[in-house]
Amino acid sequence: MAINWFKYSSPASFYSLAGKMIPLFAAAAIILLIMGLYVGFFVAPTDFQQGEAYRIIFIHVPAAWMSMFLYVVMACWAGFGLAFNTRLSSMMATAIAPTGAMFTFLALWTGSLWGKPMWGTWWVWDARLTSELILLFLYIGFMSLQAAIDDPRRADKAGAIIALVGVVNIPIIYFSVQWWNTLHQGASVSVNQAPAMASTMLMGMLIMVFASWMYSIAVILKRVRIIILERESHTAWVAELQKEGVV
Amino acid sequence: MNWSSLSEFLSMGGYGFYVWGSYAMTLICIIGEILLISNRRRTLEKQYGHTSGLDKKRDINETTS
Amino acid sequence: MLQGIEVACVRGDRELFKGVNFSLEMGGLLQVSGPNGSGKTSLLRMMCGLSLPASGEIRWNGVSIGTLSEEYFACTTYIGHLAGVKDDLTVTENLCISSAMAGFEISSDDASNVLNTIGLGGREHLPVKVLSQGQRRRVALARLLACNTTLWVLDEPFVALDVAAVQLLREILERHLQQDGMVVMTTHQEIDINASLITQLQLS
Amino acid sequence: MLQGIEVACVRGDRELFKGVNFSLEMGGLLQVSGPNGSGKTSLLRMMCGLSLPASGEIRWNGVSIGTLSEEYFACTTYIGHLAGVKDDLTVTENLCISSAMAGFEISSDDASNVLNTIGLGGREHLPVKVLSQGQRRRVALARLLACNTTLWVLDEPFVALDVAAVQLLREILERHLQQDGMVVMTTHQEIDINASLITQLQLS
Amino acid sequence: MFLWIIKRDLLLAVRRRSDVLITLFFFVIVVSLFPLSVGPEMNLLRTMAPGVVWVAALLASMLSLNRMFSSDYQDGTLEQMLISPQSLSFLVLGKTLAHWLVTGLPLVLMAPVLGIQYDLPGDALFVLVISLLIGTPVLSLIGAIGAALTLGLRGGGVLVSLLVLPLYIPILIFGSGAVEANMAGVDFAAHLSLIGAFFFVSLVFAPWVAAWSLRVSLE
Amino acid sequence: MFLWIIKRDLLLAVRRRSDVLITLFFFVIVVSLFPLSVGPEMNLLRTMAPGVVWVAALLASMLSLNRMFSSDYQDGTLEQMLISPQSLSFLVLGKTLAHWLVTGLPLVLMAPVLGIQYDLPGDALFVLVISLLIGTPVLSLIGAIGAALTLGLRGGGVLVSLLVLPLYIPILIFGSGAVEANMAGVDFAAHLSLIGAFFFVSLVFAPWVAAWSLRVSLE
Ligand code: HEM
Ligand SMILES: Nc1ncnc2c1ncn2[C@@H]1O[C@H](COP(=O)(O)OP(=O)(O)OP(=O)(O)O)[C@@H](O)[C@H]1O
Ligand SMILES: Nc1ncnc2c1ncn2[C@@H]1O[C@H](COP(=O)(O)OP(=O)(O)OP(=O)(O)O)[C@@H](O)[C@H]1O
Ligand SMILES: [Mg+2]
Ligand SMILES: [Mg+2]
Repeated sequence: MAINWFKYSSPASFYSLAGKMIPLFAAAAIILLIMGLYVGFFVAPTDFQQGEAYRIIFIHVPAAWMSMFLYVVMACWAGFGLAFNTRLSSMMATAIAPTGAMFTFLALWTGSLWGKPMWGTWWVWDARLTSELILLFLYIGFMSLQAAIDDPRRADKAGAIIALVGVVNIPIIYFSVQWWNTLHQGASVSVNQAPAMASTMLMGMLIMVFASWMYSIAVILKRVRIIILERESHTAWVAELQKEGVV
Repeated sequence: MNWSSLSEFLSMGGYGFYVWGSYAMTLICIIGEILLISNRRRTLEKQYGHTSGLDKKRDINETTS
Repeated sequence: MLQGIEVACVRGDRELFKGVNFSLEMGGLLQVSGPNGSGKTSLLRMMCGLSLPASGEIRWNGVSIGTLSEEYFACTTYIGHLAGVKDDLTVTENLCISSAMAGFEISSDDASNVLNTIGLGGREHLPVKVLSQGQRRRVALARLLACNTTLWVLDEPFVALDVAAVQLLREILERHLQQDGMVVMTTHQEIDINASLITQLQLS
Repeated sequence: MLQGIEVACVRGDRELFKGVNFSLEMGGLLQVSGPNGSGKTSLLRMMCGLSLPASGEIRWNGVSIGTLSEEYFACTTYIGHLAGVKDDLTVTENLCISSAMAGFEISSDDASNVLNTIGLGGREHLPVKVLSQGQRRRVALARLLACNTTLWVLDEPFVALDVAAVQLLREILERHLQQDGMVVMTTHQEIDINASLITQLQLS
Repeated sequence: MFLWIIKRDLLLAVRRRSDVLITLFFFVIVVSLFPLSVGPEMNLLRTMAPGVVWVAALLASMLSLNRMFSSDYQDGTLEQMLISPQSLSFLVLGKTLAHWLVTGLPLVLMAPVLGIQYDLPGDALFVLVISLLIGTPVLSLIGAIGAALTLGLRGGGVLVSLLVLPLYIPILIFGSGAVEANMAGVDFAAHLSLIGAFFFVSLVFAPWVAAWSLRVSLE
Repeated sequence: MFLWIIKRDLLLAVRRRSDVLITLFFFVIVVSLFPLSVGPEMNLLRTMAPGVVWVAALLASMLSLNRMFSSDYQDGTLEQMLISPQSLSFLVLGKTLAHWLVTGLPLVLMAPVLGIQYDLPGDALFVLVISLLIGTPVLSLIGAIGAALTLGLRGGGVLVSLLVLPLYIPILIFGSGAVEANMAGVDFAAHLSLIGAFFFVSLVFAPWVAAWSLRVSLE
């Protein structure tokens, strides 16, 4: 088994590689963030319909997109780990979940703060909103399951199963909720009918999306390094690191 | 430049609470996440300090067994 | 033939053992011994395919048991620390169902014979939950007599048994070994089993 | 002084024993023996007030234990088939909390001394669920050393222990008896305990 | 083997009749709690009815999930099943079927009575029963995965809810949707056939995934 | 002893953080299920809100009941408690308090967020929180009796519901009644003080009855 793991990726070499990459991504995240915020607040014009409230878009949309991307990425890593028994992939999945959950939470939070002035209510049971909420539950389910299991090998596999089942379920949930919703009167304003965006708005938004990517990668790498250390503490290379005082 | 004064910037055309509420929560989450991670790292390092002795003992056991 | 090749076991961040080799022929008894926590139970669970070795391999007639799975399970009986009996079913029901699940459907006559042999006669129709500790163990052990498997993997089978039952179980094991069966066993009690081929495996 | 007067036990529709009399002085050991299912566990549970005799009475210094209750509990330790340890707590936490609940708050130094004595040194901070069968029993037995009670009621205390631990427990029991403690015990293994005052109680 | 498992699980259920009754009463009580806490307006209640009955069915079936494997796990029987020479997926299918017979079917039979409490019209009752009849087996099948994954974890009873509830949502929506569509005079066949589709898909995949999860959990 | 019990139970909860979170998320999920199954109309939802939140709180607290004693029972710790030289009622009170801190309090803190999902106005939210704050300890106290009585019975998890639900009903009615009264512009203080009365009565009697039930269950 051990040979199999190492054939694909060895945590030891990944550990130092990740260590070198983190500053790069972090720097990119900070630069993009500053650029994005500058474009968002000082370049992009006031929206004629929504006034200044629309500036929430610069975090809302990146957060919403990241929440969904990260889930898919997480499920892929988890599935990969399950199929090929590569420890590192499973650790990646474990490391992604908290960040994904955070973005999901942010999408919900910023969405409701946006909804109050726009729709007059914090929350409606719209298809997109509902499936985002369920996504949060899926993340939390994944994390609690892994937290409840002490044996890392079992945690990896069990988490992978639930992540994969969840990823199959997301489109089902999305369409079922949409359908369910159309049977009744729709939400008073639909998210689909976003106002045609000024190009500077779009640019600000895209920059913020990239910033979120960079941030996520940096944070996830940092977390995965910790997880590697926690799990590999009995191996020779970690002991080596320890002696050198790197840890 | 959209803003003529700081207070105008802060009020966000009357939507200050919502806009800054969103950005503040984002900031809190990001800082919180980073703090949690570095905290986890620190506890791990502390643990290594403690267990390094134990690990050596175990290694000896393994070689003798 | 059951063979272990450089088997290692890691539990948590502790390596219990590594480089364990053993081989067990027909009619052979493998006694795994070692102090508490040395990894006997862990090794036995690997031998019956309930968990995977951290490294190394366990082979049955030359093939890794992971690949064999069902074929291998068909000729193994494992009795561990947990009795594997249902509290709410009666003694007979427990025996019939557990042997059926192991692939051996037995008639109720056979069942009552086996139960008589193992000293549970007269208690066939009691639910297991009212039995004493030793009687529960006997219900689990009755499966050895009811199922005609080759390899028996027994984790401390003598625990909670009284003197007569220990004696009885010893005879059962000896008979099984004479009939070319194989037994893997741990025990902390000193019990002499007469067999032509006894291998000791000491975990430290 | 612990005294049983014409104690009888009925389980279901079966009378396990009746007319059992015993008496146990300071420094005395009462060994309850008998085959599986003869009612040893049932008798021990009566002795510590967990269940009531069908007839007869158990007395502590002349007073029925039903009337004494808390006063009696304060000087008894019972360790039964169930270990009485929490899987999720660490070894040290288990020991500290279970002794605190028995009325003896111990410092963590004391706790680690006791755990070292009983052979769990180095495992103080593991959760009990990852321990082996024998190690779990040791966690339960550690309570004997941590609590300063007079009467120990032990149901098969030697089960699952390895040879060294059996020896250790024997010494612990002997020391307790020398210091005027009292022990009630069942076991199917033959273990010689040196004590000045041994009473055998045979249930059939 | 398949039959043996079903027979055994039913035997256990009969030995412990209260288990069956209890799931049923849980269902009844949850449904009956709502009028108490929402108030007695019949129109409001009628609108709520399909939703409430479906949520109650879902909760009732969910709460009995952790009994599906956990007692077998605790006394070591599950270990024996894993190393039995039979296909584990079949075994899981057998256990799931037994679970449904014991917990799902009684709910289906009880639903009309509860629907009447909420003043549902006759054909809505019929649709309710049909939707439950196809829907509850899906709940058991999906639930088997959750139950297998959370085996032996402390607090597993509630953890399993967390895992399976998001997966239950489509069924809930289409199940109660079918009844509401019927009450609104819209066609409800589409909803039912979607549940049917879920049923077949989960019948094929769920036992297999659950068997796999069991192996993972007992590793 | 009292403090030791609380300390121990909280320690166990911390060791198993997921337990606390899970009860909380169960609450959240149940509340969020209703809109899914009843439909997204805000007016309907607003009327249902107090009832739904209260029913969910009740279910969440009820489902964590069987964890109150059962793990202590299974591993023999409870036996040890029974023969410990301390007052059993106090011990039960300690365990109940720990249970509430772990399962009740988080629900109270979470309720406003869920109320917002149902578009409840601000002062109704406030009344909701107050009613839960007085009501959930009563649920834990009464629940202790049920948990003690059903100890060690198979299917106890659901049996306990059956026993305690009837006792929970008055609290449910007054709890959600308070919020509804507030939303209807009526005085709600009477409802709250009734729950307060329940609280004091159960604080005095429940630990004692539960202790007694424990003795009976372990006989
Ligand atoms: C809690 C409430 C909300 C949630 C959970 C939410 C969720 C989401 C999600 C998941 C997306 C990504 C969808 C996709 O790209 O397919 C999204 C995008 C978006 N949301 Fe929201 N949203 C909420 C409230 C709002 C509000 C109130 C507005 C504005 C009135 C809004 C405006 C947008 C816009 C403009 C996009 C980008 C649309 C696109 O890419 O096509 N959202 N939201
Ligand atoms: N997560 C973990 N961290 C550290 N040690 C662990 C962990 N999990 C298990 N162990 C150790 O693994 C060992 C398990 O051993 P096992 O149950 O196989 O012992 P055994 O030889 O059967 O002992 P016994 O004779 O007591 O039954 C124990 O020493 C236990 O302390
Ligand atoms: N309801 C019942 N009907 C018939 N017999 C019962 C019932 N309940 C218990 N018994 C019998 O009571 C006895 C219980 O004995 P107990 O557990 O005290 O035995 P023990 O001496 O401790 O045995 P062991 O050495 O196996 O632990 C068993 O023989 C059991 O069959
Ligand atoms: Mg063992
Ligand atoms: Mg006994």
